[in-house]
Amino acid sequence: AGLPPLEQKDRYKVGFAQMESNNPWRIAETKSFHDTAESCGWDLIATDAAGSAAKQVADVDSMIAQGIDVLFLPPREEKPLIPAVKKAKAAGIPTFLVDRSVDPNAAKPGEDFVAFLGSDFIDQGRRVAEWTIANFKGDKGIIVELEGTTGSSPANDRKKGFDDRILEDDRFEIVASQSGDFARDLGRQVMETLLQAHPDVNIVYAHNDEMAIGAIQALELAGRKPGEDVLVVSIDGTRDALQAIIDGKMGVTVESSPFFGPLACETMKRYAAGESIEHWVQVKDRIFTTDNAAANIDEAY
Amino acid sequence: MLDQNAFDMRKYISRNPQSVAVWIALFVLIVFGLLRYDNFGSAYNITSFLNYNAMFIAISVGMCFVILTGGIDLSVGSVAAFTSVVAAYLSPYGIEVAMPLAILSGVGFGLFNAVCIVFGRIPPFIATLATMLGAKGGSLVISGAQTIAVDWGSNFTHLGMEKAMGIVPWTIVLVGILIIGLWIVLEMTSLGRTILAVGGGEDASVMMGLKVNRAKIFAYALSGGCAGLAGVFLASGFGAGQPLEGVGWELSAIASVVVGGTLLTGGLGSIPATVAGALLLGLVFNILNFENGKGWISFSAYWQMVIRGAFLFAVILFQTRVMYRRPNVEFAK
Amino acid sequence: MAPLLTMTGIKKHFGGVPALRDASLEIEPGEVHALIGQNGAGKSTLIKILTGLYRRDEGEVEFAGAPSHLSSPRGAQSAGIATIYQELNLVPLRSVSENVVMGQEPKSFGFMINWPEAHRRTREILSRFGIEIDVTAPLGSYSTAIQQLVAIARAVSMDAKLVIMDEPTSSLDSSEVEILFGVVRELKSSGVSVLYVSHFLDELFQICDRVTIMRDGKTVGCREIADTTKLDLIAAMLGRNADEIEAEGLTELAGGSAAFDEVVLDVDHVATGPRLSEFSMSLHRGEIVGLGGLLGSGRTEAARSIFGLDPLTSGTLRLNGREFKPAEPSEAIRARIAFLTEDRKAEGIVPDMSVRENLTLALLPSLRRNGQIDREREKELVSEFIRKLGIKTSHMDQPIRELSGGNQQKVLLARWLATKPDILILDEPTRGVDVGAKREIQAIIRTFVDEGHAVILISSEFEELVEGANRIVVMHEGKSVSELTNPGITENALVRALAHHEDATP
Amino acid sequence: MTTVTSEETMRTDYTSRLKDHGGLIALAIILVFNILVTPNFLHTQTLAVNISQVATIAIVAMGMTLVIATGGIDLSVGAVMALSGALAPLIFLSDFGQAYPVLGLIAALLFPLLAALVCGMFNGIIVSVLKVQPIIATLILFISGRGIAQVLTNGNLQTFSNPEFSYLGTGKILGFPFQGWLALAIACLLFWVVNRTIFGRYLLAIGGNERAARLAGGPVRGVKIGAYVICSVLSGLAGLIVVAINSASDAARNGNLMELDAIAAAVVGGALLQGGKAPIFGAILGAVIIQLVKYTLLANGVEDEVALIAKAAIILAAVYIQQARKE
Ligand SMILES: Nc1ncnc2c1ncn2[C@@H]1O[C@H](COP(=O)(O)OP(=O)(O)OP(=O)(O)O)[C@@H](O)[C@H]1O
Ligand SMILES: Nc1ncnc2c1ncn2[C@@H]1O[C@H](COP(=O)(O)OP(=O)(O)OP(=O)(O)O)[C@@H](O)[C@H]1O
Ligand SMILES: [Mg+2]
Ligand SMILES: [Mg+2]
Repeated sequence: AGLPPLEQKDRYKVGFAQMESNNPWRIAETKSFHDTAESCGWDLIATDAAGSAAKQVADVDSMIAQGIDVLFLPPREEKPLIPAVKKAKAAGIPTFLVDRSVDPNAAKPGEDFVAFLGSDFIDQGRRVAEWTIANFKGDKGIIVELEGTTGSSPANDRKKGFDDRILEDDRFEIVASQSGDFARDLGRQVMETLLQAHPDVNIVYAHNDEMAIGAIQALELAGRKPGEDVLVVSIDGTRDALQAIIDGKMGVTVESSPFFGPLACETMKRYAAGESIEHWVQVKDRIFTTDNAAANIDEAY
Repeated sequence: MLDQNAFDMRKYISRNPQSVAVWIALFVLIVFGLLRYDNFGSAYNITSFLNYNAMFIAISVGMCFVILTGGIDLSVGSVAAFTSVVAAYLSPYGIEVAMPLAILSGVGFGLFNAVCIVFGRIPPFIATLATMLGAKGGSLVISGAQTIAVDWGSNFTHLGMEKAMGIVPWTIVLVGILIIGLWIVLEMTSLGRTILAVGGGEDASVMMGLKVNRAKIFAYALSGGCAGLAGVFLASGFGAGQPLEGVGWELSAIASVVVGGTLLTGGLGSIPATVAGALLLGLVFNILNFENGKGWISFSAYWQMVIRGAFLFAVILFQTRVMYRRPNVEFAK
Repeated sequence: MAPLLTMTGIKKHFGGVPALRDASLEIEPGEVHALIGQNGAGKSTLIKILTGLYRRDEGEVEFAGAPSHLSSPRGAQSAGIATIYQELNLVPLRSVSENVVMGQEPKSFGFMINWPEAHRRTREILSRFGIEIDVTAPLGSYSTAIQQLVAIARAVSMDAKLVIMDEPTSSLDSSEVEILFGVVRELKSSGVSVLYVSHFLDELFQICDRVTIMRDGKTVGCREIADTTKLDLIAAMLGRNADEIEAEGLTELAGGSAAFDEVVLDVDHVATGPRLSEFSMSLHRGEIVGLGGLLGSGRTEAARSIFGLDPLTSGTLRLNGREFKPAEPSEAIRARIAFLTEDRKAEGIVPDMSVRENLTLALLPSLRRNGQIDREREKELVSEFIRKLGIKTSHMDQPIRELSGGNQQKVLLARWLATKPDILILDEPTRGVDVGAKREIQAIIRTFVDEGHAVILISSEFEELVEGANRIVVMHEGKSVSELTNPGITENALVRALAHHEDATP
Repeated sequence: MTTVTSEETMRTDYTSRLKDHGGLIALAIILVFNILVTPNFLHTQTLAVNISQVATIAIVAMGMTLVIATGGIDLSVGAVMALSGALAPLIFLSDFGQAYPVLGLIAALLFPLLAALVCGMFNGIIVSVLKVQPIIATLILFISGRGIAQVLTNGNLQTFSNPEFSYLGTGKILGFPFQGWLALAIACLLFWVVNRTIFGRYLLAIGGNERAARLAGGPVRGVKIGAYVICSVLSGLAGLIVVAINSASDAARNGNLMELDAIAAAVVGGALLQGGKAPIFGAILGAVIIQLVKYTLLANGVEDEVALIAKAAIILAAVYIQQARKE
């Protein structure tokens, strides 16, 4: 069966089923949808699943019951959100997945949902690795990796992308890889501990900027000089991270933009107009270094 | 209320003022929803609401038994996550294999709790807290920290996604059977009465020569089994074993039980009222989602937390103040 | 005939402290056997060993002709031993029926409890005790006396070979005691043995065949009741010579009939709810006023109303002429009122705290020095009271739960005496206290009033009331209905006063 | 359980003494293990790191110990941390705070603690006046307290640079973290309160037998409210410390899951959940054990999921030893 069509009208009842709001990135993303609502003619119903994939499905259910026209869904997990996608389709609601996707073996773009708008977490990790390989000056890179929430897909993917690429180069060794739960405070605590156990570390790779900032604090508290004797690299592109890059404490952060509102609006309008949408509307993630951090800090979140 | 010759409403109310409160609150909330929102009473909303909340009802009634013995089970959420992974792995063998074995794995955690509590004399709060951590670690280990896809080809997902005779979701049917079964166990069997007696006074129950240990072991095993069933629903209804699910489920189950009028110290409580408590707390989420759809005020996630807390507060106030106090019973510590 | 039960050479230590040194006990089939001894002699401990609640360190137990190694009350029950423990051991939250039938519920289909049958059976058993109550109501909604009777009913209904009663009458009044005796005789005539522990020696002469006496964890004798006297028993319990004791004389403490003129407390038509609807009395300096009544007559509620535990719904209290409206016990305590509760376990002791901490609990505000507790003075006070009241404790920092019931009671009495109250309300002050200690407590009370204070005494023991009180206010169904004054206070008069009102209301 | 289990008080002196120090023995084992296995464990910096990390758990656990002593429990500690942590930067980053830095700093320390105090009052009143069971009573703020913090900050992370304020989390005295000294001072104070003052005596009496305490004139409500207030204020303080170390306040994460760590620490330290015991230094010991376990597993590269299982096992073992001692 084909995708449910979307008629062209002035106002749409739009559902946005956010998965959680416990980090700046998610908050920025939700805000971006709210900000877009007015200009795009949306009556936005935004729910929050508080980190539970099951509740996210229930939220989608309640939006289906309310008769939304379009669904934007950042699926908390690859597989558990498939029922939500299928139910929306069964109810004749076109769905756009945002920032994460679902298992392509079970639900297919262009068939079960219209398209996936977002970037590629594995690629983000890989790009950090490539930048590090190119820019690391020493002979031996001793890496501590701060993972995101154990078991979450960005953590798994960013680890895979980075580890696979960096270990191709035998200058590098990952001596410790522990979860900092995507949080600044935990990132700091974990870094403090790992620094004691591995004093010779000279590269820190964090799965997000928050943990990277925490790691920088830990390094400074321990009397190290982040940016000079330890290279800190990470993903997201937050304001604090760009500031750290400007201050010379951090090497690179690969952008992972949360501002999906405008892209969502544009893609939906194209779909309503009958255009066929590419299965993966890829977001062009920039890469922030000393070269461009100062220029971009004002628009960072 | 089954333990009376004839059902006497006045007596029931005066002895169970707290359970009455939950029914009233539930009724009020439903009427509010029906009047205020379109489609709130639609078949789609009702069935999907019940289908989702079947998991919480299952763990709440299991929790109710544990609380009735005067204990507590903090491990239910993690155990449900664990069993969802087990069920997902077993899904290719079909529901008839995956469900019993997954539930059994939940019972295993329950038994572990029981052993720590009954024989190791570890306070329930701590024993089940440890199991909560252990089960979470365990589910991450066996799943390799990934969600585990179920086999869509077998009949496993029918349980969570299809309806009996096309009307009632299978989960509801199962949970209904569970509720009735446990209600009978609690009200009509000596095991159930022993559980109540143990919660009402453990020393006294020992001195009365009751099978205290058996009652406690049963309660924890049951709670584990109910969490196991919730895990099966989770895997079957969402198509995946989810090691990260279940966070905070124990607290919502405890809240359901208490809102249903069960004493946390044990010895007094009811299964139907617990179910009402679970529905009541679930309904708050559903209503908040509908309220968002009104567009009148779009609650941010934070406001939702504040409102949920305030609502719990209101229900508790209602329970303690508006309805009369406790039945006239001197509480032994 | 072979004895039903023989216990020999039983030893038991609690954390190094011996509770039983060498106890033995022998019970014949179909006899009513008394077990007596001072507080802390080890009676309850011996019983708990018999029923498997405690494990013995040494000794032999033989029951019904076979060596017995019971390890749980459950095992004891199925072996044919039914027990009423000293501390109430029922579940107040659950219904009366459940408390009676639990463990042997009538079933239908083999697994479903047949509730109608259970209720019927419970009513039937209770009717033997003259109790007609709603058996579906929670047990805790009934008075201690009814709860005690329910516990007895449960034990009696168990088809046991041996029924153990550890101080069953401590919360019963005389009419209920009579009912109980009837039941004990019935048991006996059907061949059931009864082990009967009591501090009321008079009772033993009414129903027991033989008596075993314990002292300091040892069995010191076993006599035929017919061949002994009360004095003998007391002497044996105390380990002293009978003549000596007689010489000292257990002097009667009959209150004088002096004129009391200074009113310290005036209670005027006070009500706190359905259980206390109209209560009036006055209390004078130097006077002991007894509250007489049957169970549930509202005596405890009357005391609670004065102590600020239940808010008054109407009426007034006047203390030394001034209106007094305590909202909390702490206010009553500040006004120099003290209240010794009848429920030692639930409202009296803090079990895990030491004797010292329990004793000074009501006194803390006056022990404050430099923002903290004056520990020196605390210790002094405590040792003083331990000495004065003869409290048997290994040291003042022993947890109070390890003391025997009677000694716990003394600690609680000391708690209140230490606050130097003007008015002391005593609710069943000698419940569970041995004869010696009882006399001591009564003497303490007497000294206390002689010092110019006043006492309100609630007791279900008519003897105690009649001997102790200068005046008795008779209560009935939450109302104070009449008053007996000296010289008109006799047991007969009291019984008549109670019976009068009992008949007057259907 | 007293009557049924006191049986077991009967033990040889040797084993009972061993169990009296169960917590210390557990600590010793962990220390020896670390000295043998963990790289660079014997290093003052390691000590400093651990002290700085344990301080917040210890501070909250001490407050929790008081609440547990009354027979209660406080699930809202994490939420209160978030709330007070969110308020501080709001205050010193406000116009007022910028205009009068000193006043702003003082206000930024006082107001959050005041807010925490109000939370404690709220918990205490619901528990003691409305007689709601503590888990549920404190569940209210557990759910909504963090929500309030996020509403106040609009969910945003607040970052700042304020060295004076950050002293709370990064300052050092004699080479050791300021918050460690703070925790020690609080411990001494609370130890005195519990063991020497009337409040402390009533606290234990209420946990031991509330009705008896009331009949003996104990100000039951006041003391219970006091315990919850102290617990909340200490949580508020811990929230400020976390914010101070990070130079950032994250209402979503500050104090997340703290209630579990604090309860576990209190119980491992010898608190009885049914009330009546308030081992203050036990709480610190419990916090130290939990911290060291965390440190050991992290430093030795144990995976997160396995670490959870190990943590569970160690909590069980420590409490088992403690528990056996009780009876
Ligand atoms: N659980 C216990 N732990 C420690 N000591 C105990 C315990 N139970 C009893 N004892 C001690 O054992 C001794 C005997 O106590 P027991 O209760 O058997 O006395 P009793 O004869 O029943 O006295 P009473 O007439 O006051 O009830 C007492 O000294 C008491 O302190
Ligand atoms: N008819 C009744 N129904 C329910 N509860 C009762 C009844 N009578 C008494 N009680 C309860 O029993 C307790 C003791 O009763 P009360 O104080 O009225 O009698 P009392 O004369 O002091 O009796 P006691 O001799 O047992 O102390 C009270 O706390 C009350 O709640
Ligand atoms: Mg005794
Ligand atoms: Mg009374």
